[in-house]
Amino acid sequence: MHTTTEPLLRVSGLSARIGDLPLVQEVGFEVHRGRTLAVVGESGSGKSITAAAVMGILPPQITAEGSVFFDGTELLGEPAKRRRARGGAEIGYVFQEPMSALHPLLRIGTQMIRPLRHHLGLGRREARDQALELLEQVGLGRERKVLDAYVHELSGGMRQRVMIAMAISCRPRLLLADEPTTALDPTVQQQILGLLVRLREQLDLALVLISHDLGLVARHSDEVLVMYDGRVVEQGPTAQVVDRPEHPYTRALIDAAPRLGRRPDRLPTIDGAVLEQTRAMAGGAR
Amino acid sequence: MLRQRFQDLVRDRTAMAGAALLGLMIALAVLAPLLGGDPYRVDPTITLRPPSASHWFGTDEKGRDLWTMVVHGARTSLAIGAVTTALAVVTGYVLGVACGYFRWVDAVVMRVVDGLMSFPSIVLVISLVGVLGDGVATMITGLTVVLIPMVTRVVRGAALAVKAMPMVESTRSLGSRTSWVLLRYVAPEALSVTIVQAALAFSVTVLSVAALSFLGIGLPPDVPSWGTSLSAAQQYFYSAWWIGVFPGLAIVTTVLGLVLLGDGLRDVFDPRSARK
Amino acid sequence: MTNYLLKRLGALLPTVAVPMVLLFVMLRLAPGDPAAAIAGDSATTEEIAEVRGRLGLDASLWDQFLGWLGRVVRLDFGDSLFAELRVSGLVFEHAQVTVQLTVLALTVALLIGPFLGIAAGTRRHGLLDRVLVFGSSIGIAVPSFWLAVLLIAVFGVVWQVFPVAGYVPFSEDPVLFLHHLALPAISLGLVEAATLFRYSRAGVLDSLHQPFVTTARSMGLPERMVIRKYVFRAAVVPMVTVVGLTTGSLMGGAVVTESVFSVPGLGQLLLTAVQRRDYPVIEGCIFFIAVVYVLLNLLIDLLYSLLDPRIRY
Amino acid sequence: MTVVLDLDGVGKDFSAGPFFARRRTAAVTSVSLRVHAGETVGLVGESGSGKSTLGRMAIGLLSPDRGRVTVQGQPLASLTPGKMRTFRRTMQMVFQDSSNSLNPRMTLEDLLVEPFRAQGLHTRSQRRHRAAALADEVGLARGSLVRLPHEFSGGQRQRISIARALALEPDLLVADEPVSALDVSVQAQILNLFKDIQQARKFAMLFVSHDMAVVEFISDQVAVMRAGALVEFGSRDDVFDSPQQPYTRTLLDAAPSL
Repeated sequence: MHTTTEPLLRVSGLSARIGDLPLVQEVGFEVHRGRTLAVVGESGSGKSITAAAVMGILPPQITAEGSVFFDGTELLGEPAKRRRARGGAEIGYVFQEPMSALHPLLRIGTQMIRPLRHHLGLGRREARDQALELLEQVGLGRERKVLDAYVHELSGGMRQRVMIAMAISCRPRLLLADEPTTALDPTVQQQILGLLVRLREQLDLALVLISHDLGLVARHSDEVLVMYDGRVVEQGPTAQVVDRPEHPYTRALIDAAPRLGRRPDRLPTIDGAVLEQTRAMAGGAR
Repeated sequence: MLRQRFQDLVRDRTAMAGAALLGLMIALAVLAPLLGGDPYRVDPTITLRPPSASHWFGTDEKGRDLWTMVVHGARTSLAIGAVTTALAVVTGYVLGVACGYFRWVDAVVMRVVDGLMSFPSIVLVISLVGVLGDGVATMITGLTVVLIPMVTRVVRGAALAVKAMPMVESTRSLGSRTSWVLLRYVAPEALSVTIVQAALAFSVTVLSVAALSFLGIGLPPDVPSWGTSLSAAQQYFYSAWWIGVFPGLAIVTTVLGLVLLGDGLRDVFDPRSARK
Repeated sequence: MTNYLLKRLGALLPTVAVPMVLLFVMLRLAPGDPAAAIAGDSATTEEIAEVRGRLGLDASLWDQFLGWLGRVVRLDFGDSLFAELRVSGLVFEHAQVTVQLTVLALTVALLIGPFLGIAAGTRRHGLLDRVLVFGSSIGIAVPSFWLAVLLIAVFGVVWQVFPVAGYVPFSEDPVLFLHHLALPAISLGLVEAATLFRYSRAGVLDSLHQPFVTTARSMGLPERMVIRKYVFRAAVVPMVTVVGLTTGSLMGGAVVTESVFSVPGLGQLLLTAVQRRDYPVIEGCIFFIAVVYVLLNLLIDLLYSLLDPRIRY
Repeated sequence: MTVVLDLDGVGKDFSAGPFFARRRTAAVTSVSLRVHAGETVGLVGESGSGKSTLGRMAIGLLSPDRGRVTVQGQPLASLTPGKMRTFRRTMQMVFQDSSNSLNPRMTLEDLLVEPFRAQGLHTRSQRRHRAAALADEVGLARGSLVRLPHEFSGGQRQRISIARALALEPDLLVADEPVSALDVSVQAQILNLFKDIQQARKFAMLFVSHDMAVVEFISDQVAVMRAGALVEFGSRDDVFDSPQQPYTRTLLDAAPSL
């Protein structure tokens, strides 16, 4: 199933570095509205840096180059102010740890209402109504109690729902979720991923899911991008990548994880040769 | 590991600037008998002379050479500072580690420490010296009593933090003795913050000694001291600015050196609280 | 809350008890005869015995302690050894002046320190930041009494815009009151401003890197709003403790500064008492300062619970 | 098969809540469980289920408020602190967070010698010899004996933790989420290592994890905990093929699969 329209986000030749140390090299991908791309990789693969580079929230010591083409505009090189203003209104971002990503001393309502008033120009009352509406949308119900609560008073799952409500509040077209369920229990993980996918459909969003767990995001994504050591190893439709991985690294990654119902005596591990080969194939010698 | 930290310290420009200032003052203090004249020689014929080739910093109201007074003042300040700091840091370190590890010690010692901590130290020293009577020993006692809680509290915090770390649970699960845990786990970690506290304690001592002698408390009046010189400046400042300036600069140089060195030590030895 | 307050008061009891007991013990255990020292070199045996009787030093140590404790609990510190005046009256009268000076100095410190700290923290590594950081290091190194001497020399003696010494009660003439306390308050406040500067700068720097600040930025809020509404809000909480500690060290500093400016406050009372070994007055001063400390600590706790919803008593 | 670990009605309370309205809540209500020699029991549950608390009580790092813990026939509660110290060589633990559970000032050799030193076993040269052998057993290069913990990768640090736990040749090993912080590729190696050494040494293992797939791979028996209570216990095949409790089924449904 291929859409003929222009992709909402087209990243090409994206590289990021700290000083001389490359973190991400020559990464490229596309995302269309209404579709989900999973970016998968182990720690140090550069997946989170890639997301932060798209969002424009890289720490100052990291520099990015290449192209991040979003809805007809090139974002890299855009003035910081202009870039900042796109946050929330055009691109939403869901962080890994909602506990620390939400302000501990401000009420949930206050934190949700500020962007609503800033981006959508709503009045105080309208913004509050809208915030209630959003809470309902993420499955928390129209609860004033949640708006008046502080983050430490909510459970892990509720926190992440609030975080998502905030990220979609100003009607972005692209939603980036960086390991949105890593801090949560498995049962809650599935609920949150389900919620993200449902919102993607309802709001016609383009969704990018960053994760270390291919098994987790496989059933929620249309396409997968596998990264290793800052480079793209393999990308394609999720079913194809999972069932018939072309690259030995992807294959090894899938096999190395224990899966329900398999019960092997030993797990296949990724040997050094494959990693060496992956490095070489993905981008040549350093 | 210590060597690594020491190298970091040498590379830290703030710390080195502080060390240089402090080193200068220590050199003056050590070489005072060579650099200056006799601090007890009073010459009524040359009172309140401005700085000149024979008297670099001028003379004071009793006709003593001010340069001599300043370098011997450094001797007084730094000697009292060193002894007090050493006593306070060693006691505070031992108490702090013990508090951090043994609950019953903690219960007793921390009540006292809290009581002394949350009290203006200078007032307490003044009162203690008032009760005990003047003298160098009294002053050292008073200052030590005031500084011990400061060190104890910080060391205890560090010790408690170590005790809660998984590595202590890990060594305990091997069956390690308490003495081993204290010696190899708690003590080395607590040492880092103690080093930082030492610089702080030293600077508090130097400032306190200056303040006390400025008020005419603690030190016998004929002992050369920056504070004593400055208190004379209150009367003679208009006619002899140098009495009010040079001893003050000596204090600032010493304390600034300690503050900068302390900041550097904190960056290297206690990076967590340095960011705070 | 009531429960909590009671518990806190219990925890703060050592703040009063420890210094008081320390003084009690030190006086009795100190080498030499305190009574002889107080009575002076030329005192006769009878006079020394009389002083000993007045101090209660002739009883056993345990009886002395019980008697002393009873009086302290009743807030009865007796009379000054040198004037026929109640210690409580003396302390109260002088304390008013010290409290006024402390409040003025705190105002000076609060007007300068946090403001510059925020300015420096939000412009890290800029020229302003470096200058202020260096300035604050010097500020911490300068003893407040030396600053007082310098200020007197410049503003009191050379330019003669401020009086060099003295005190006029607020009720008599508010303008003269401020005029007299201006230099003491500035010399005291400037030094503490340096401490406040350091803490508020560190607080801002710390908050700037918190994940929730990144979240606010990712929501497209302008940097000014992020700093004002998110960074400051987080940085202000730890400042409460620092301001509390500052107030404490200001009271300590006031003791010294008062002597430079001949301000008739608690510091002067204490100094005179120390020089004359007027024990009841020393005890009274320490007791008062300790009580103020306890109240200050409770106030900080209260502010904390108002500012940080995570803390509930 | 001999029973190595016998938990009999074991429970533990924790005080929680605000300063004054502090309540005691049960982290573990009352759990009975046996682990035999040569067998691995997987203890699975979500956060707050009490599985780590139970694991710590099993080797005497926490003492239970209720019930009895017996290891190799020895009730732990009756041991004096001194006896407990010596008895620790019978039961060991592998910790979750290897970056914090190793003293950063100790070299690999110090870390591997520490168990013997703690128990006063062997001579100095024998200890070093055994440390080197342990490094071999868990797949750490002998050349790295002089290195400090931060110079190792996460997987290698977990190997160090395992080697330390094995040093005293325990009869019981409790592993508390030992692979949850590791990348998939490293996790596979460590899980294999656990299987290998258990087959070689035949100790009883209580393997605590939140990951159903990991538990299925490593366990012979499976115990499912929820809110401080044991909700299901049985052989691996029984629990995974025909779970009796709806909660177990929920956990199985939530587990990622390809």
